[in-house]
Amino acid sequence: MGNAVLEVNELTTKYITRFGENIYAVDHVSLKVEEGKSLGIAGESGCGKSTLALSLMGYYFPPLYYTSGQIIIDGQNISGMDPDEVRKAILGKEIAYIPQSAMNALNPTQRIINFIEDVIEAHKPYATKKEIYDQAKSLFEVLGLPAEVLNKYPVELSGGMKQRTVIAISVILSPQILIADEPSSALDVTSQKMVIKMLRNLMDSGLIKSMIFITHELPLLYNVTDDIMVMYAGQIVEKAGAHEMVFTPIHPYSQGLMGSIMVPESGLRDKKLTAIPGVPPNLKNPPSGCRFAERCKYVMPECRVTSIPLRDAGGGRAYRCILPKEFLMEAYERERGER
Amino acid sequence: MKHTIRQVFRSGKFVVGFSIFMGILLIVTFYPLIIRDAPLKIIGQGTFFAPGIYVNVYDSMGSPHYTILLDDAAAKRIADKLDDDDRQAIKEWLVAAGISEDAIEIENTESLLDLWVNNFDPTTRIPGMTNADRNYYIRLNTALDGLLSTEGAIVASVNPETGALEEKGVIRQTDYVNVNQVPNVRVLPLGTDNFGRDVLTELVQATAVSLRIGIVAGLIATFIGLVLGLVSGYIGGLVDDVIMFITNLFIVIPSFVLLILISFSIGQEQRGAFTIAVVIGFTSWVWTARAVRSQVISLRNRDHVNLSKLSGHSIAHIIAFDILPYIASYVVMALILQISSGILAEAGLSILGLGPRTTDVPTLGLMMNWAMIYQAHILGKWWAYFPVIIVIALIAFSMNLMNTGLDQVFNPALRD
Amino acid sequence: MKHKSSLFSILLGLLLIFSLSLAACGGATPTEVEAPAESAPVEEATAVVEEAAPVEEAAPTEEMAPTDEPAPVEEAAPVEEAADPNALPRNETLYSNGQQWGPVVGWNPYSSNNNNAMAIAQQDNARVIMFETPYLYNMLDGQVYPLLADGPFTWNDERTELTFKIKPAAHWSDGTPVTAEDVAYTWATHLKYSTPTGTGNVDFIDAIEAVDPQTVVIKAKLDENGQALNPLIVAAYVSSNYVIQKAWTQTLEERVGDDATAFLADPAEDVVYSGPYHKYFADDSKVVYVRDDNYWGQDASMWGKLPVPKYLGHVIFKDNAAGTTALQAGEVDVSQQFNANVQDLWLENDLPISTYLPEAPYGIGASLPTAFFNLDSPGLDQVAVRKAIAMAVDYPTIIANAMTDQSATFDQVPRSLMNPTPGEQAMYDHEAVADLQWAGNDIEGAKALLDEAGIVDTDGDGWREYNGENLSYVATCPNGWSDWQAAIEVVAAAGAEIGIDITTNFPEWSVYQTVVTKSDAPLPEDYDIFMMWSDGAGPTQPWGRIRKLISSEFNGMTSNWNGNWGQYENPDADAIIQAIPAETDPDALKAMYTDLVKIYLTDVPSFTLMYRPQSFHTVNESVWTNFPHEGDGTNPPVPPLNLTDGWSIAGLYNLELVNP
Amino acid sequence: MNAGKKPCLSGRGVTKEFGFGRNKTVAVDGVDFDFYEGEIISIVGESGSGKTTLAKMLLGLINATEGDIFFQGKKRNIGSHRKKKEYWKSIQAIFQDPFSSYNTFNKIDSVLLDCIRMRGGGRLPREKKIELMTEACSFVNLKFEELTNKYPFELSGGQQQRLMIARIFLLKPQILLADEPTSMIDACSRTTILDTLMQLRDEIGMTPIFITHDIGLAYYVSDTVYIMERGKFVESGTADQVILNPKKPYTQRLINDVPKIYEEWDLSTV
Repeated sequence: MGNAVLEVNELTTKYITRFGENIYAVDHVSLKVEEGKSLGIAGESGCGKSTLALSLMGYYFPPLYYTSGQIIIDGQNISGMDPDEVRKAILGKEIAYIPQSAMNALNPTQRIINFIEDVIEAHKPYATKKEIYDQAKSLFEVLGLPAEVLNKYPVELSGGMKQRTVIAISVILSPQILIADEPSSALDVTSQKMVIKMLRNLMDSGLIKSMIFITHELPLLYNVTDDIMVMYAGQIVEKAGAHEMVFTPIHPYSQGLMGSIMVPESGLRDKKLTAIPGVPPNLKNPPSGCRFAERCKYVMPECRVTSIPLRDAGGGRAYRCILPKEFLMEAYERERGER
Repeated sequence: MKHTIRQVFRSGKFVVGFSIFMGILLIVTFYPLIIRDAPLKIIGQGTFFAPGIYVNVYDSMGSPHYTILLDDAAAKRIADKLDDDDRQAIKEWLVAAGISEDAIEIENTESLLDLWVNNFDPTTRIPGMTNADRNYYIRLNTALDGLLSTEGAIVASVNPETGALEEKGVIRQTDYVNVNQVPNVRVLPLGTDNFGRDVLTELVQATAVSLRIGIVAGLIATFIGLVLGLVSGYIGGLVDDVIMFITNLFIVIPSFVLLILISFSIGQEQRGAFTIAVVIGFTSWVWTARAVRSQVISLRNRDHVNLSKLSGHSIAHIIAFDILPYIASYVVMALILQISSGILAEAGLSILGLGPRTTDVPTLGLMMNWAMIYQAHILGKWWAYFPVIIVIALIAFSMNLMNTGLDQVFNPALRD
Repeated sequence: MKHKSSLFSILLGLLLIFSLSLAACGGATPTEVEAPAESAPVEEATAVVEEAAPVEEAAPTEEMAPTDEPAPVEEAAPVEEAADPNALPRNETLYSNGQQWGPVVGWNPYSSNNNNAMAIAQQDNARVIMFETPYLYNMLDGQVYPLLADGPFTWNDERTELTFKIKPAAHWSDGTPVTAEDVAYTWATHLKYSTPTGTGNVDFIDAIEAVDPQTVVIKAKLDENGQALNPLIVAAYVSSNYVIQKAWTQTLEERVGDDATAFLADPAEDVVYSGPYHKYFADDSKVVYVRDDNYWGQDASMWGKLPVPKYLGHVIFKDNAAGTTALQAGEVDVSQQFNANVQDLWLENDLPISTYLPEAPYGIGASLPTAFFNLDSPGLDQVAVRKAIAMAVDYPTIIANAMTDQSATFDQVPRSLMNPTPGEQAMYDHEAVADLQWAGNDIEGAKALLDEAGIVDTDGDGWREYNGENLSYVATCPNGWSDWQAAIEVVAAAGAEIGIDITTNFPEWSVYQTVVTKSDAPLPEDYDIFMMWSDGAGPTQPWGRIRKLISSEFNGMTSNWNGNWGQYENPDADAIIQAIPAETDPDALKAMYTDLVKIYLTDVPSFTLMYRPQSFHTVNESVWTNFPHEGDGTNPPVPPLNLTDGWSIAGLYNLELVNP
Repeated sequence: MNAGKKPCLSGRGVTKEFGFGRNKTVAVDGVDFDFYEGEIISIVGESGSGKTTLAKMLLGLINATEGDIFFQGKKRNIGSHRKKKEYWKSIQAIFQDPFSSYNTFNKIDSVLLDCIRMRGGGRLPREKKIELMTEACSFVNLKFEELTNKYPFELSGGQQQRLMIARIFLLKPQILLADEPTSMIDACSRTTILDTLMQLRDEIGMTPIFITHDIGLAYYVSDTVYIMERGKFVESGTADQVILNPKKPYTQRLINDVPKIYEEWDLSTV
């Protein structure tokens, strides 16, 4: 077991709506990212992936509120810290965060180098422009980005280049961990591939120690991360190594997700796709039992009553279901079967 | 629909704006039912009577008199006629006339008046005294005449036979009348204007007329803008080019300039309130047209429009049911803005003297115009123009509140 | 209001010019014209003492040493002080406003297009700060007093030749003396270039000749009987027209090469003048005049001293409101504009501001803004209808609201053809017309009059009929002339009280004036009752005003800027008007004027709505004092006319500093 | 392979240009195609390749600048509104974004009633109509009783897209153009939608044409695949041919850049 860069224990955060209702979008989530490892978080939209990303940074702004749990980064508990403090001490330095729409958030009137100057000056006030430029240039070289990008305006860059630039800017302070929320979903396949390559490159070169990658595109996750966590309705329903997760999912929900992967490979056409009917529960009023019970084909009466804990499945795997993993895995195998 | 209305009324801003607006509407509707005076009737001989309760002097003499003994009545009477500045001025005159400064007790009203009555002579020429000062002393002297007298004032009338005055009664200094018993009392909460008209009554009707002008102008502008925008945006092509050419022409010529030119060329004789409203309407549709057009252009490529086509609906059906409802909220907001800008435009025109024909109907702008011509703002006759400004501001404010309120409801990006 | 004032003054000028050009013939001597050269002896005595003081103050830094001798100082060619026109020494400058509403175009005294209202205005009360007339007219007593002239003018026995002498002391700004030849040449030039002065007087003045260097003879044009056509107009010439230097006129003629258009268009920056002030600075915000310390008038034969302020500043404001604000702030000493509710300035704002009279009407009315009837409108051809309307109108409200009490009421000055000055009031027999008077607001009387004439409401709709048609009229006046608009509203309100439907209409001035001044055709619809002005005060008054109000001689003119716009016609009135200029017997004159007033009050071709001053005169006494005011002890009295016009310039010699 | 089958929709030199002069862009550049009855066709292209424009031309929503489209062997005639209406009985579409596909002011009933009217059922008795609508809804696993008097936006994305299929069920067109029918749908619902579509195809015997950027989806569902690049078809053939053995560099690159799970994804080729 390596050094834990980020450790999250039983983190719960909530949204408070205009009408005062609490929505627990992240519900008792625990996770651990070790040095040199990357973690993927998968799930449908609305399952709490992006909220989890925000919550992990300790950067809370209404309507998002911290409720309970710990976020330990580099040995320091940042949960419940003042957002201002977090912004100054944590963001960029400890945690870098790339939100979904990052590349469109660049101020169009600034050159790329200006953004980098802003970031560096906030933390190293005495750096000269030349130093900053040199630092930025060497970073760009490492990441395979052309240095002339530095003097360009955001509009002059293609979508893929913009996204890669944003990633480069966000890691300029060598953060411990990078949280990337759907960094490539708005891009064409080629740019997507370049972004993925760059993220891998970041890990390999040691510029960042670890990474959390959030996406609903499972083939990407499979190719980028070491471990995958599946979230459903604010909870983690399954954790596993990437390969295990994709090919032998245990939780019925994970099975549904993995069974719907479509890739242009000969292995696919023989398999039957799995489907999950229904919609995720409303988190304003979550079911008291298993949150997946409504959509689960194996549902039993007690599923609707007792909440289900995360069960250890051995080999670093865990899942949230009362059925035994052998039964579930076999059922999946049979279901996919031949087309 | 019900749902939308409920949502609209959940917006605090809208409700506040709506309440103000409905308040204005209620006042405008019910005030004339209660106070039945003609708003343009000249009732005051003289300009800019200050706000207050006017009691008929003749009638007060005829009303029952009551004796009320108040200690401070005499003091108040004296203070009203002889304030500290006056006392100082009297001292200055007396000193200049050669009275020793020591002999003048400025606080002792009796001795001061004594000195004054015995020494003041309007014909005395004091070096360095201006005509304005001289006039002041003469006025002061008149005002002070009999100030300390405790006798009442005698009311007399002419005997038609002898032509001599005959005493009818004495009004003592302790006599009071009950205002409720005086038959003629006129309350002028906002005084009178330069024509001697009751400002409040005039203001209420002016507000009604201005609102009507605003609504007519707003409806016309919105209707033209909506039709042109819809046609231009949905049909596109050559029709669009022609309409946009016209629209751009109107944009290049600022609409207010156009408004001024048109109003000027119409001439005073034809400029009724309705004409002005129509003119304002016909010059302010441009932005509505452009905004509607751009909305329609983005809508016409939406999938629901395509789906509607695939369902075999005609162009008219699509415009009416698939495009119009989507911009309806926007059009309502534009209408509200157009109404309030119509009211402002009328005010602006009237202040330039290009408003509706002067004294047919009062409008807010005309009231401002006359107040300015008679220099109410310089002479401090605030009641002639300030309430008008308040009303204009309130209308514009309530309209804008409703508009932002609606915007918040219809535009989810602005919801908090 | 601003619009109105400027137009008003321009049009008043035009009106005068036309009236002069069309004056009727006459004969014999008019009213005796006294010319009291004696100014008040008290002032003469103080004059010498005061003389030195202003000179010292005028140049506190640059003059060598203050000397007690008045005259020689001036001779030592006064060093042109470079006082900043925007920061003139306040206690040497008299500021006024309300005459000039735009930048000055030129300084050519022959031209009427200078837009130089502060320096050039040749009319009944000629403006004499820079150019001078032989005589000064005083509207308060109706007399003329010599300025360039030496003593009173004299008529020959036939009243065909008027003779006066030029003061020996009078000299031009270049030092050369003013001579009779200058007067003669001025007239010749007016004729040669057909200036308004020339065309206006050519029908009445045959020649102006210099008998010797000091003596001028004006020969009147004669009728077939050998009598002067109109001695009144001839006599008026000497107080309404400038004397312009012959030598400079010739310089100008040389420069423009006898081209009439160029002659009149020349801005005349080099003009030679005889008056006490000359141009110092002019732009679109102000005009400043500086005193000529060489002015001849300090000779004992005229004023005996220089006028008190070294600078006359006239500030050009955007509108009346700006002018009022400046007056309040003491930036303007003499305000010549209409200030609504002027009494509030001292009663409520406690400012050191005063007017000629301490109480309403605050000034002396000189002209009679009048509502004319269109005598062709159905019903208005009936005297009963006209008189009923005139009787029903609430004049106190007009005066109180439209004029904010700055007009005498008709109780104070009963309705006639005369203005409220004592001189004119004395010219008719008040008692004789007392029965014809009406006070206004007489609804019952008006109704009775109409009932008596059989003009009643027969169909019960509330409106009276005449010949089966409802009496329904439109009362009109120009848009933006606020006091007239307010007045015409009151007229309309009176109609409803007596069963006559009157609505108001306010066309633009440009439309209004072309309609109203077209006297060769019946007036169009919407002009049943309409407002215009009358003459103010002047040497030919009240004759000139009466003529313009009721004489039929203007009917049929394509462009009639004179008067009688309702196209009234009465041969009796015409005959009296024609006879007056030749009449010299005061009793006969009074009888004639009384007859005219009788005709006017009986026929009611038009009716006066208010009295209006020749010019408004409100002063702020924070810097200067001793402005003309009622009972100021001056003899002859100084009229309240901005201290630049006619005899009112005498006021400039009486001013004192509040804090010397 | 296509011998004996007849093409239901063909195109010859179909071109669409936008703008004039310097602003001219060619969205679809002279494409030829024959879509055969009964086949499942996919048109695959990246965004901007012109596939949506082509779809709109096939639907008759916009006119081709050049070239001809043949419907059932005959040159298509949709000059008048009546002809268009007739044509749309045979060809219908499902759009990408279910949230913008419905008029938010119309209730679900009206969406379905429109379809019944289109099929000439406007004068059917109300009970019959409800029966038809109920049938259509139950086909896509929705309950009409729950949907009636609701608005489309009250449904989830997957439900809306299924409602769209219910619409097609009622219309029973010969051709269905599905423009990215699943790209806005959650992964789990995607399968349901595809399954339902396939079921519908079997039921009414229509020819589905998928317009998609997702090669995986195209490979999984279709018989014939067309790869579109910058307004042109660069490669076409059976799914296995085109996707497992791409001949053209563009196709090769496209397939190469899509993440793999069964094989190693070669990141070095960027």
